[in-house]
Amino acid sequence: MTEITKELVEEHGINNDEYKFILDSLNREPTITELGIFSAMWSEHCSYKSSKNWLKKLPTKNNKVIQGPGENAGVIDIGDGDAAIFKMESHNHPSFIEPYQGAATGVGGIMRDVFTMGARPVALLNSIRFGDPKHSKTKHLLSGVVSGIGGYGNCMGVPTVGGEVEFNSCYNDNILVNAMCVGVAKIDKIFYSKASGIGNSVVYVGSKTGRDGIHGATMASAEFDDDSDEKRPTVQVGDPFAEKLLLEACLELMTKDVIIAIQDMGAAGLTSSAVEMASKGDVGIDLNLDLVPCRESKMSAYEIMLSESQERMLMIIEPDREQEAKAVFDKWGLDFSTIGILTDTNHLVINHHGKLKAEIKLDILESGAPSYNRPYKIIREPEFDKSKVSEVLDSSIDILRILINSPNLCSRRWVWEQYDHMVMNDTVLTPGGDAAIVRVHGTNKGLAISADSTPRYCSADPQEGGRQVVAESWRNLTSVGALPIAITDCMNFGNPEKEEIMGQFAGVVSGMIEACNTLDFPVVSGNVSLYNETNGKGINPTPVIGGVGLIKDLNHFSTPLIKRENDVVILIGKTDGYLGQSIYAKEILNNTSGLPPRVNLENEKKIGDVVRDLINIQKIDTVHDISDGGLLIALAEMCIAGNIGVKLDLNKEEMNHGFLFGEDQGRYIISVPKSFLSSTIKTLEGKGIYSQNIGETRGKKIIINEQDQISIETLRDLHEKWFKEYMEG
Amino acid sequence: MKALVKIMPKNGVLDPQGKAIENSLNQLGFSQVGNVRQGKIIEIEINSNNEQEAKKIIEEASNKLLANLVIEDYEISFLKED
Amino acid sequence: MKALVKIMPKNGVLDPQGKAIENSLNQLGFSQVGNVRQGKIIEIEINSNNEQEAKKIIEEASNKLLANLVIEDYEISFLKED
Amino acid sequence: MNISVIVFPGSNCDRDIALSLKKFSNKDPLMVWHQDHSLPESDLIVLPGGFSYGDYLRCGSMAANSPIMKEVVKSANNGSTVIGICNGFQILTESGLLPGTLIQNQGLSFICKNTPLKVENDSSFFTHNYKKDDVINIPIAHNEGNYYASDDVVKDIEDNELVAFRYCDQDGEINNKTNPNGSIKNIAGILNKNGNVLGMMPHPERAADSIIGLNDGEKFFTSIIESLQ
Ligand SMILES: Nc1ncnc2c1ncn2[C@@H]1O[C@H](COP(=O)(O)OP(=O)(O)O)[C@@H](O)[C@H]1O
Ligand SMILES: [Mg+2]
Repeated sequence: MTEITKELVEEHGINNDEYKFILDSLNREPTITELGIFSAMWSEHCSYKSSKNWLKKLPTKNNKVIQGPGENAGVIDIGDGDAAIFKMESHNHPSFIEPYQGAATGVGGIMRDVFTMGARPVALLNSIRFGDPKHSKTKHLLSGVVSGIGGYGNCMGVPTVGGEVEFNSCYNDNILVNAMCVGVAKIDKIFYSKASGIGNSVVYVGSKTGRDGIHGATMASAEFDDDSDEKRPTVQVGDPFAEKLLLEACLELMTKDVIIAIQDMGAAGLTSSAVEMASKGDVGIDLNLDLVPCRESKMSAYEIMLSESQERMLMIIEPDREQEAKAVFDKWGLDFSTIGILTDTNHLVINHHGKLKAEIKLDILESGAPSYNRPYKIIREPEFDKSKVSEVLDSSIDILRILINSPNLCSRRWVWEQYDHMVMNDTVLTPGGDAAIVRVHGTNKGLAISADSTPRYCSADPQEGGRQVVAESWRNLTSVGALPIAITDCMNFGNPEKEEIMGQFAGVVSGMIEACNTLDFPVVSGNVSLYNETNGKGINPTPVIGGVGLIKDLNHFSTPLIKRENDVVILIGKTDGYLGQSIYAKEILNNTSGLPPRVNLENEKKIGDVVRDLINIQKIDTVHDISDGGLLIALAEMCIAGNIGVKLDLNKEEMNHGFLFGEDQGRYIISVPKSFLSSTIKTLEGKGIYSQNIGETRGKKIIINEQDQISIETLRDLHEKWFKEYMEG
Repeated sequence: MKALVKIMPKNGVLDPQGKAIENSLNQLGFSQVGNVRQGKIIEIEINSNNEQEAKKIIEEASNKLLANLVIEDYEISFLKED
Repeated sequence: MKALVKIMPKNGVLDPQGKAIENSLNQLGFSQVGNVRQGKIIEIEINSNNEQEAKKIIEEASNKLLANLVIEDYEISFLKED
Repeated sequence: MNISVIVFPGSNCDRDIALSLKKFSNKDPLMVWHQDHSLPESDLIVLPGGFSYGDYLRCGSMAANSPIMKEVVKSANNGSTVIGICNGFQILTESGLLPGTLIQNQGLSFICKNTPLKVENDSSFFTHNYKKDDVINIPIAHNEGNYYASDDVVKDIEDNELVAFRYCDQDGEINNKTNPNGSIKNIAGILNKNGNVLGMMPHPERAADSIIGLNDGEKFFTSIIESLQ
C-alpha cells in the first residue's frame, strides 16, 4: 500500500488545513485512491473554492430561466415547449500544452455538457486569446487551436457560428481557449444529473478508459512554471467520431423513458460524475472498478477514478431496463457496462480486484469542500490622459487604414472559414455579424448567440469592465433584433491568492451583477479558470460572456450589412469621443493606461429596447453596434459587408479622432430607407433617445465631408489582409 | 541520401484512427487482426553523404517540426540511394 | 506477430502535406532538405505464426481497405515479437 | 418515387439532404442504415456528407467497405441513379463508382464557404434545369476535396463531357486563383459514363432555403425530381 507522506499530500494540491479536515472526517489516513479523489474534488476547477462565495451573488433567474447554475448546463424557455440549453467552458492549459488536442477536447467536453441534458447541440462558439503576434509561439498555438476546434466540431456536424479572437502579450504563456455550446430540447424532455432510486444501476457508456489526462483537474488549477514541460501528464486525445456516436446513442435512448439521471465524465472523470450525481440525489454509490471498460492493462483504482479519457458518460437506470438501453449502445458500437449501484449509505464506496479502495461519506467531499473568502484589493487605472491626442495629425482615413488592418480589428475570416458554420442548415446569420443567428429547427424562430469580452477594460477598471462585458453581449444580441434572455460565462483570471487578482475577480463580478440585474440578463451556467499565470505574470482579467437571445419571427432580423443606396445613416446614442482604453489609444497613441469608457446601464437598456423595436416593428434591417475601434470602424465593417459606401456629413466639432474612434458605450448605427425616416426619428425622439443623422449610403467609397475618402475595395483588402498574411506568411 | 522518419502515437495515448481501422478490419472478416495503430511516415531527401550528420539534422527537424513530442514518438532510419 | 504496412503516395501524385513540410523545413533553415513525401504507417498485431500466411492476410487487407491503389503504393514488413 | 439516403456512422448532412429532398418531392426519403444488407426499392440513392467513420484512414474508405455499399454498387451498375455529396463523393470514388480520388486540400485546411461554380453539363439527370456556363453559388465544406485523377482519366472525363461543375469566380473565370482546394482542372463534380452516378463536393442542400439566404441549389433538386417523375 502506498504510504501517504506529507509530500504526496502536497503534490495533490491539498494544504495542511484541508488535510487535517480529511483526517478528522475519515478518522483515519486516506488511501491513495481517496487522496486522489479529494484532490480532484477539492481542486479549484471542481470545487470553485476561491470563487464560489462571489459567484453565488450573481443573479440567476428571470421568467425564462428553467435551470440556472448547478447542472451540466443552463436551460431557458424559448417558447412553444422548446428550451435552449447552453454553457461555456475553458480548456486553457491543455491547449497551451497541445493546441490541437487541447482545443478539440474542449469542444468535445462542452458538447457533452449540453447533450447530456437531452439537447441536440445546434451551435458552437469559441473565444480564443493568444499572445503578441510577434511572440514565437503565437502562430503555432493559434493554428493548432483553430484546427482543433474545427476538427472536432466539423466532424460532429455541429456548426461553429461565432466567437472572438484577441491578441495581447499578456496571453503569451497563457492562451485562453473557451468553447460554448448551445443545444435545443423539448422542455418536458430535459435530463438532469440527480441520481435517485436505491438499488438502481450505475451505468458507464462511451469510450474506454485510458490513462489520459490523469491529474488533469489539478493541472488546470495549478500555476505553470518553467518545468511544467517535465511534469506534463498524458494529454487527452479527442475522438470526435466516438462522440458523434455517443451523441446519437444518448439522444436515441432519451426518446425512451429509461434514463433516470445522466452526467458526462468531464474534469476529474468518473470521480466527479459519481460524486456529484450521488450527492445531488442524497444517495450512496458503490462502484466496482473491475467492470469499467479499460483501454490499458493494469490500471489502478487511482488511475481509473481520475482518468479524463474523453467521450464517456455515466447514467442511472433501473436494472430491468438495462437490456433495452444496452441494445441502443450496441447498435452504435459503444461500450456499455453496469459498474455499480445506488445505495442508502450516503457513502462513495469503491472496490477493485476484490479490495476496498475507498469509502468516503459523500458530504465530506461535497459540502465539506473548502471555500475561501480570499482577501482582495480593487485597483483602477488613473484617468485617461487626453493631452497627447491633439498631437496626432494623421487624417482620419489614414488612421482607419491602420486600424482596420491591425491584429485586433481585422477580419477573422481565416479562422471561421475553417469551421463548418453551415451544417444543419439552420445558420441564418453566419460569422461576421454582431451575433450569429441559428434557426430553431423546423420553426420560424431563431436563437441569437454571441461570445464577448473586453479584458483591457476589465483590467483598467474591474467593475466598469464587468458591467461592460455583460452590456456588450446584450447589445450584440439586440443588434440583430433578438430579445436577450440569459448568459453563460467563463471567468479567466490569474492567481486568486494575490489580492489584486482577487480584486479583479471581485470587481468584475460586482459589475456583472449590476448589469445582469438592470438588463434582466441572468447567468444560467458558467465556468471559472484561475491561475492563468506564468512565472508570476497573470493575464488580463477575462470574463467571457456567452449571450443567448430569441428572435420570435425570422422574417425580421437585422445585420450590419448595408443593403441599399440612399439610406440615411443614423448614429443612435450619445458620442462623447472618449478615447481611454480604446484600440485607437493603444495602436496610435501607444497608450494603454487610463480608465475605460463608462457604461450607463439604464440608458443602455432604454436604447437597446428601442433599437429592437425598430427592427421588429419598423422593419429596420441594417444595424451594427459600435464596439472596438469606434464609429468609423463600425461603419467600415458595414460598408465592406454590403459593398456599398457611405457619404458622411459631420459638423466641425465632430471632425476629430475622439468622435470617430472613441469607444463610448451604448451606441448603434442604423441605416434607414428614406421612406422610414420620419417614423424612425419619431420613435427615437418619443423615447427621448439621442440620435443624429451622420450621412447617406452611396457609391463605393467612404467619404468624410467631401474631403477624405477611401474605396470599399481598398478597405476590404486591408481588412482581410493582416490575418491571412500573418498565418500564411 | 533518403531519411525515413516514422512517427507513432506514444504508448498509452489514444489512437482513434488505429482503433477505427481495427474495427473496420474485424468487420470485414479479418478475425486474426488484433491491435492496430496508425502513424505517419515522412521520407526526406537529404543532401549529405555523412549519415552521422544527416541524423543530427533529421533529429532536429523531427523535434522542431515533424513530430509532436507531447503525444508522438519518432524513429529515424536511412535508405541508401539506389 | 506485428505487421507494418507502409503506405506512400505514388510517384507523380500530388502530396500537399509532403510539400508543406518541405517548405516549412526550408523556411526553418534546413537547407540540406530536398524532396519530402508523407505517407502512413499502420502497425497491425496479427494472430499467426506463419509469416507467409500473415503476409497474405495483410496484403488482402491493404488492397481492400488500407491503401487506395489509385494514388498509393504499399509495402509490408514484419516485426518479430520481442 | 422512392429515395433512399444512406446513413453511415458519422454522416452529418443526412438530415439536411433528406429535408431538401422532401421539400422538392413532398415525400420523406427512406433512411437506410449502413449495416443493412439490402436496399429498399429506390429510384434514387443518396450518399450524404459528413465524416463517415470519422474520416479515419482515408475519407470514405471504411464506408465504401460497409455492407450497404455492396448493394449500392450493384444497384448503380444496374443503372440506378446515385448521388454522392461531399463525403458521399469520396465514398463513390473509394468504391470505384467514380474514377479518381479526393485528397487533402492544397492549403491543408478545412474550407467552409459559399463558392461560385460553373455549370458544365446541363443535360444530365441531375443538372438539366441549369444552363451551360451558368455561374451558381453553392457552399463547400471539406478538408479533402482536392480532386485528383491521372492525366488519361481526366482526359477521358473531359472528352466525354462528364464534368458536372467546376470552381470559378463570379465572372465564370476558371483558373488557379478561383480554385479553392487544388482540384485538377477545377473539377467540383463529375458524372460516370452512363450518366447515372454524380459525385460533387459542394452542398446543394445548403443552397435551397430562402431564410438561409441561398437558393442556387434549387434547380439541382427540381432537375432530379423532374427526372424521376
Ligand atoms: N474564433 C471565432 N470563431 C468564429 N467566429 C469568429 C471568431 N472570432 C470572431 N468571429 C466572428 O467575427 C465577427 C467579429 O467578431 P468581433 O469583432 O468580436 O465582433 P463584436 O465586436 O461584434 O463582438 C463576429 O461575427 C464573430 O462571431
Ligand atoms: Mg458587435
